[in-house]
Amino acid sequence: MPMPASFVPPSPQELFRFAPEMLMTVVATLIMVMEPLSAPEGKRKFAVMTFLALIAGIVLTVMGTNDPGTAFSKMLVLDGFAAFFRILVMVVGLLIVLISTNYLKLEQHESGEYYAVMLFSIIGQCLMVSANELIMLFIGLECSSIASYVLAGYLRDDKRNNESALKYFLLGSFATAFLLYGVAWIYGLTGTTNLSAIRTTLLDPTNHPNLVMLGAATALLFVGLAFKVSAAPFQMWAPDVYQGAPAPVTAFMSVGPKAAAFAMFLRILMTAFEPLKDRWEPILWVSALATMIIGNFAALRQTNIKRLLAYSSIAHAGYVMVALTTHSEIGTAAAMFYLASYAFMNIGAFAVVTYVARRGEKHVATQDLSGLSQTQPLVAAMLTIFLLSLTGIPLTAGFFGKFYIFKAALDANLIWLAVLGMLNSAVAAYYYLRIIVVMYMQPPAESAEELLAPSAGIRVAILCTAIVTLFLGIFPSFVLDFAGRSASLIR
Amino acid sequence: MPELPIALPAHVPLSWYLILSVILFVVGAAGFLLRRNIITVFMCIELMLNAVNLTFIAFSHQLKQVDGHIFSFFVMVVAAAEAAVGLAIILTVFKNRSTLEVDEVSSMKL
Amino acid sequence: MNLLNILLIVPAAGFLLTLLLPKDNPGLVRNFTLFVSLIAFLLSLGLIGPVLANPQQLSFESNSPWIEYPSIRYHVGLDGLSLWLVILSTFLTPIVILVSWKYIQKRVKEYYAFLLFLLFGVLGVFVSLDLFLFFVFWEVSLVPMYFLVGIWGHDKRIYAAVKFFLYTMAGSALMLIAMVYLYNKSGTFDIPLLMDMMAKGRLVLTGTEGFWLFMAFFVAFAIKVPLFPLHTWLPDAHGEAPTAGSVMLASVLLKLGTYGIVRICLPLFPEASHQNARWIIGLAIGGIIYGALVAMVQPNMKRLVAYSSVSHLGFVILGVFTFTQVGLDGAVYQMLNHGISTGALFILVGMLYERRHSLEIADYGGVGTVAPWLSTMFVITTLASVGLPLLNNFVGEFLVLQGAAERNFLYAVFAAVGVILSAVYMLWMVQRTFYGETPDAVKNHFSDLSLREWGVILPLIAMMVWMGIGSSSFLPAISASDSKILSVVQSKAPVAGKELANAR
Amino acid sequence: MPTSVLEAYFPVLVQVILAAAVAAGLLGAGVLLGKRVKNKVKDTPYECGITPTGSAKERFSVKFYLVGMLFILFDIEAIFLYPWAVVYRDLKLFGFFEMLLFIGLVLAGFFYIWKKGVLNWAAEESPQDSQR
Amino acid sequence: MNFFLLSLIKTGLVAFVLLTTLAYLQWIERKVLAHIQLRPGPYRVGPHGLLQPLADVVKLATKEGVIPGNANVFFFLFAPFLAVTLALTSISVIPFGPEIEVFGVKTNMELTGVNIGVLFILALSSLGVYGIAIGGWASNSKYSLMGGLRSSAQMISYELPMSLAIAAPLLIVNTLNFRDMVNAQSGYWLGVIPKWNIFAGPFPQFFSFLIFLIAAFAETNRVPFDLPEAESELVSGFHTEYSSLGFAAFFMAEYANMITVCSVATLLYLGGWQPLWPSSLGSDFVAPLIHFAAAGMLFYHGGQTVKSRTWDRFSFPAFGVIFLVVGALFLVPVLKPILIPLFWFVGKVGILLFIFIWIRGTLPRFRYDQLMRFAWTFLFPVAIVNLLITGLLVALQS
Repeated sequence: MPMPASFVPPSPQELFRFAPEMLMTVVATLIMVMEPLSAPEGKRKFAVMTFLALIAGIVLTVMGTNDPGTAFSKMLVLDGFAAFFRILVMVVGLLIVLISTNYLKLEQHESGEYYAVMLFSIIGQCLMVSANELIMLFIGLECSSIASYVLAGYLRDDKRNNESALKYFLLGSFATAFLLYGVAWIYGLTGTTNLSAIRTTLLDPTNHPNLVMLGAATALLFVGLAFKVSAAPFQMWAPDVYQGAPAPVTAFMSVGPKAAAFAMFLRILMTAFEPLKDRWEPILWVSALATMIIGNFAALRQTNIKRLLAYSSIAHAGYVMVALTTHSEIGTAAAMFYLASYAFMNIGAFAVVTYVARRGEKHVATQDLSGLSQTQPLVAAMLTIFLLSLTGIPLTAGFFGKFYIFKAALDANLIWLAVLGMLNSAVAAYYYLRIIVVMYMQPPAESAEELLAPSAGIRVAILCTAIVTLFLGIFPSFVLDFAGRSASLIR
Repeated sequence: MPELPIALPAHVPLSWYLILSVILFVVGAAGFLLRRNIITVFMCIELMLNAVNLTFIAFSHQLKQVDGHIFSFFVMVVAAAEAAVGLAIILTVFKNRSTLEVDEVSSMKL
Repeated sequence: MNLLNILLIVPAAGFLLTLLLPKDNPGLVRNFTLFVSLIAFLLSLGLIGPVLANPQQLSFESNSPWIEYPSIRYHVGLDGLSLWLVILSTFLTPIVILVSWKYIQKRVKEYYAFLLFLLFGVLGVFVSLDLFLFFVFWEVSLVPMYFLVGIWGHDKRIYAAVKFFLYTMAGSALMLIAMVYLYNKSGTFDIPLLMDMMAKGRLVLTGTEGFWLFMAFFVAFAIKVPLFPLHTWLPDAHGEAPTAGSVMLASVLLKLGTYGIVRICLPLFPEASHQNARWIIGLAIGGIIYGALVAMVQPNMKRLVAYSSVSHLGFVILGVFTFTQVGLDGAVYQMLNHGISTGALFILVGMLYERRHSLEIADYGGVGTVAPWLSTMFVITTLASVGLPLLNNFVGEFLVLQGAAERNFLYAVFAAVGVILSAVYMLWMVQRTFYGETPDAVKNHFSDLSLREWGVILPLIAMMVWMGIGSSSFLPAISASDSKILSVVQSKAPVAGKELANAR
Repeated sequence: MPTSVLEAYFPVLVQVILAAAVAAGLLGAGVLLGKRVKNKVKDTPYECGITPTGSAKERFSVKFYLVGMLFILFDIEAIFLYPWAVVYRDLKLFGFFEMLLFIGLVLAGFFYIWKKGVLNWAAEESPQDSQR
Repeated sequence: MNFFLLSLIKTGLVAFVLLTTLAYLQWIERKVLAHIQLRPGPYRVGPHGLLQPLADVVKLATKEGVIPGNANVFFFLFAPFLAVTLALTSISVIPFGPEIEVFGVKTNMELTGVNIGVLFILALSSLGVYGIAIGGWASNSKYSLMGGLRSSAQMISYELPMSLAIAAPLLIVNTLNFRDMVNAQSGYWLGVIPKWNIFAGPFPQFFSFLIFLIAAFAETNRVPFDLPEAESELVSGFHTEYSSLGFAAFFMAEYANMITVCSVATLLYLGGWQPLWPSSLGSDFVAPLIHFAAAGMLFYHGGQTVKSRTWDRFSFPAFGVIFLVVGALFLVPVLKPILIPLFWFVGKVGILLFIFIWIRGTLPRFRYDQLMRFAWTFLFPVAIVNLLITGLLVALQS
């Protein structure tokens, strides 16, 4: 069996392309090492460290965009696409840190592990989005997932947390197994795990992979990926998991890992499986539609905000699936834009939920928001912006997100999918509106009295996300141009 | 020199491994869906991962590459990490609820 | 930076500034917003001259890129068609601010802020020349209205608000798809450019495409109009909204739909308009009669006025789809008329409500004896609404009927039935409310018009009269603009027999 | 030398069978040769003559679980060293630094659990002991 | 010769030798312990108690194998079965000497030379935990359960420093095959110091060897790490409920494991069958000389025996003759290439086994928390440091 013949140590250039991950790993490890040595009241510094690490990571990523290319014998590919998603997940991390600090303090669970594990998850996501190899992709995915399992059950004495973590873990691992099995078969059929090489093999006319096998492998892969992005028919884990996890973690899970999983999905579709795109399309089509419908209609009946947002998150995954179905660069750019805008509006919404839920997350029913516009008008206004954005009202980021996706769908001649998708978003308006109704049109709940002003972190997070949501709603080009330029992947 | 009547084939055909892996995987998946004890469910996942490993190794051997070996290595590592996290989660669940039945760990419904 | 842009900025800036005002000083908020709206009104008056000088062309046009991909431009401009609607909006805003002066006591700041925001939205819709921009403003105008109904409305306000929102959302979802489809086909969202491309044959839609695109736009607009049978949100929204909300809703927001039909549906899809004209007219007439009949049995004044709107807007649609110059002129004119007279009706009903705190007709009676001036104003408005000659509605309805008759005499006959019915329910309501015995509750609580209320109602009455006798001040500009649209439509009029073939 | 994988493992198979036979024989002989007398007292678990109370399969200290988990993690990491060790001379110093990094991370984790008191079996009751 | 036939023959041979060794290892242990404690040890059954193992087997076999009530019968029986099977299987990859020629047939002195011998041994020793854990659990006894748990925890804890310790010599020899490993340790520094891993290489693996040895004690549940069967605390640990041959099976597995780890230690660190100094300097004569010396001692003692041990007058000289003959065999040219390496191998393993017994006779038992802390907070870091130093020096060297 041939051994890897010659080991070429990575060049400084390659190392630099990997710099954000390395930096974050160092910081995360440092946090882990410092954690047991620090006094219980000195945990705040870990949040600061995480924050700085993420900022440095973003700076390094931005610097790295000048020099796109592959690294570590083509295991990683750092193109605009990767940079986009890396920045996205790191920004998500920043916002989540802002939301989390006060939450953890209230729950008396402040510790360095939380931040370290979150950093690890983000590192995993960075790997996922820049992986050019199924192995690398798998490692990134698991790094992100395993850390997320831990985060989901972070408050280990909380029954809901336990349950959430358990379900997330079991179903996530189940999905991983499917994904891996698909990867194994792909590897067997094409003889490689490199995405570009798989594409070359599939394009090679002299090569006749067994189509039945290939179909089976693709289906397995799809099952795994669909699980990870909570697309129908593999979305059932999301509501329970999102409902049970601590609110900031839910915010994190619903955007970070999801965006990364979509990035991975996109990259696989657009590079390795590009030659098979016609085979993918019907599956994606049906899945996209089902995801939207299930998400939206199930959300209609929810009374728990976290669960409602979980279903809404499924529905939004459906919209992104529409973009995936188009299988075009425009669709890719649209999906990228959508994921970015979704990240901001959803984190914003969850930041408000975190704030309103208060200690022990006792107030997570939609009814608990009643009269928020009177007790905390600014927070209510911000939440309104987020919800309108989730609904897809113009001048918010969510609108352009949907707009670009459905435009891409029409470009790809998926007229019915676009029409049904748009009608779905009208359905979605109903449940988002209900929250607005509760906030603005109902008298304050009794418990609203004791609602203190939001902490600085939450305030900053809400404001930032609201500003970005509006900014992207008025000047979408800012992100879209970048997404459009990055949508062409290095194959 | 006396020859024994048994003769081993030069190598086991690839398809045997693959069929075995499919069986393992299906058993694992079925167990995951049908069994109700968390530990059993968890072990079913491990079984599925082992089916994956088997597939990788078999293909890797067939293709005369090391990629599959490396992959299965990582799968093992990840499975270990998953096992550690998973067992920790199961422990906390057990601590809080004193049950290991999947169906009983379900307080969040519509 | 021309006058039109400034006009758009004023309410938007006013909205933001209002939000910054202190919460506990409602007086300041009221005065400030009134001031802003008056400025907007005065500015809008400045638009009249240049547009009237050249009503066929676009005035105050500005066209600059907004988003590069897909090419979306900030393209706004005015012609005779939109001019009066813009002025209608700016004219009514200070009035509804005044109307709300006493009535709105809770969450004052937000209320007035939303009113300015609403003004911003509707102005945007009327002046947009880019489909996308049009859509953005269309949706933007939805949000403040939703809050106006939902927060300050009557008992069933939440239901009404959500219903209103969802209906419009569903329609606009389709509209967006159609816009994007059109963009993919042509590469632009620009309405004049699209018309130009069609005229030059650079953009050709097949029959099916034309039909579906037309339908998508038309349904979105028809919901907003609302065209029978898509009108069910309207009585709820009107009935539950606060006075100012009802006024803005009836007078301005409904016009967004009809304006959209005239501005987008007709010129962009002339063939499809022709193909579908028949059943649309049928629905319009159905709406006229249905609205009238239902209005007749309404015990609630606001709902009665709301149903009368359904009826009146049926006239507008009817006029538009006659595809005759008079019919179209009349329809556009009727939009303005309806804005003035129905707005006034709602205001007056609101005044009654402020005094008696009831909208049930049965709770009133003999108001004429306790509040003669109020009653007088009410009667004048009612007469205008009914279409009495010398008052505004008469002109519009007459022109529409004339157009309808040109097209098919039967249309005119049925529509005329609607006019008669409107007289019946309106006058019957007046009779039950203002005449007869005065219940004690009415007697003790009623005061006549205050100075503020005079300030509110007089301009409206003045406009009714002016538009009734001085229609020549308005009509030339309208007809100059819509003749352009009409020529496009008529150029694609099907030759007899071809209609069937095209439909396939 | 064995020429194929199967040949290499055939003796192992033979040895396994032999070993199993020995084990089975051993146990089987015990069953065959020993006489059997059953009675209730004999069947009770041996607890130095005191009547057993409660089930024997009750929950035990979480430390054992912890050790199990730690073992899984660290042993896998140890196993990683073997392929590395086999090709070590080809990798030269690069291999050393790569592994230094790897081991450094492992040690960070090790340090963490150490300081968290996971390894301190005596401190189950008194957490302050870990400060020693 | 047919490969399969050869394999069967070798397997049979090895199994016979192994089982005999196992039986007598116990006798030796009892004897050595006894002498350490200044008592004679087994004496009655046969000369110097030489037939004691046989008697033990007969005794155990005829005892009743009690299966406690509520025990899980299948697992209760499966546990000792598993333990013995695994323990006996390990020997299959261990080479005892170089390639030899017997009756014109060339073969290796081993059952099979798999290329991953080290991993194979490690895997089997990991599996060994199952026998103990299952046994403890299936007994349905608190002592058993605690013993099983402790034992499992201890075994897996020490497995870690053990595998890390093993990695260090692997860095030097770069192979997982035992035979290649021994071959890599041939040769001498400066003509006299053997290039065994414990002495030589860029970094002598002395610490690694010590760690391995300590871990091996724990792995085999030997004193001072015999906590699982700490009589004073847990009666008899995981096999409290085992009697008769079930008990014997666990016992046997323990001794088989001892032999295996000692063999592995020999192969990894002590150069396998490589002699202590070059044969050019006469190392080949060590074996016969030792045997002759032993024979001489026996003859001498046979003449000196006190009255009460009259039997020894016959037995000592008889054993002396045996030793004499065996020593002479080393000088036969045909047998020399077979027996000399075997002598060195067995000698090294024997010394290690003696150390095992010696320590049992010398050291007290650890407390459980000390034991665990020792593994995790001392052995593990030391093993890693040793590994890193070795790695650095090897890398600098090549």
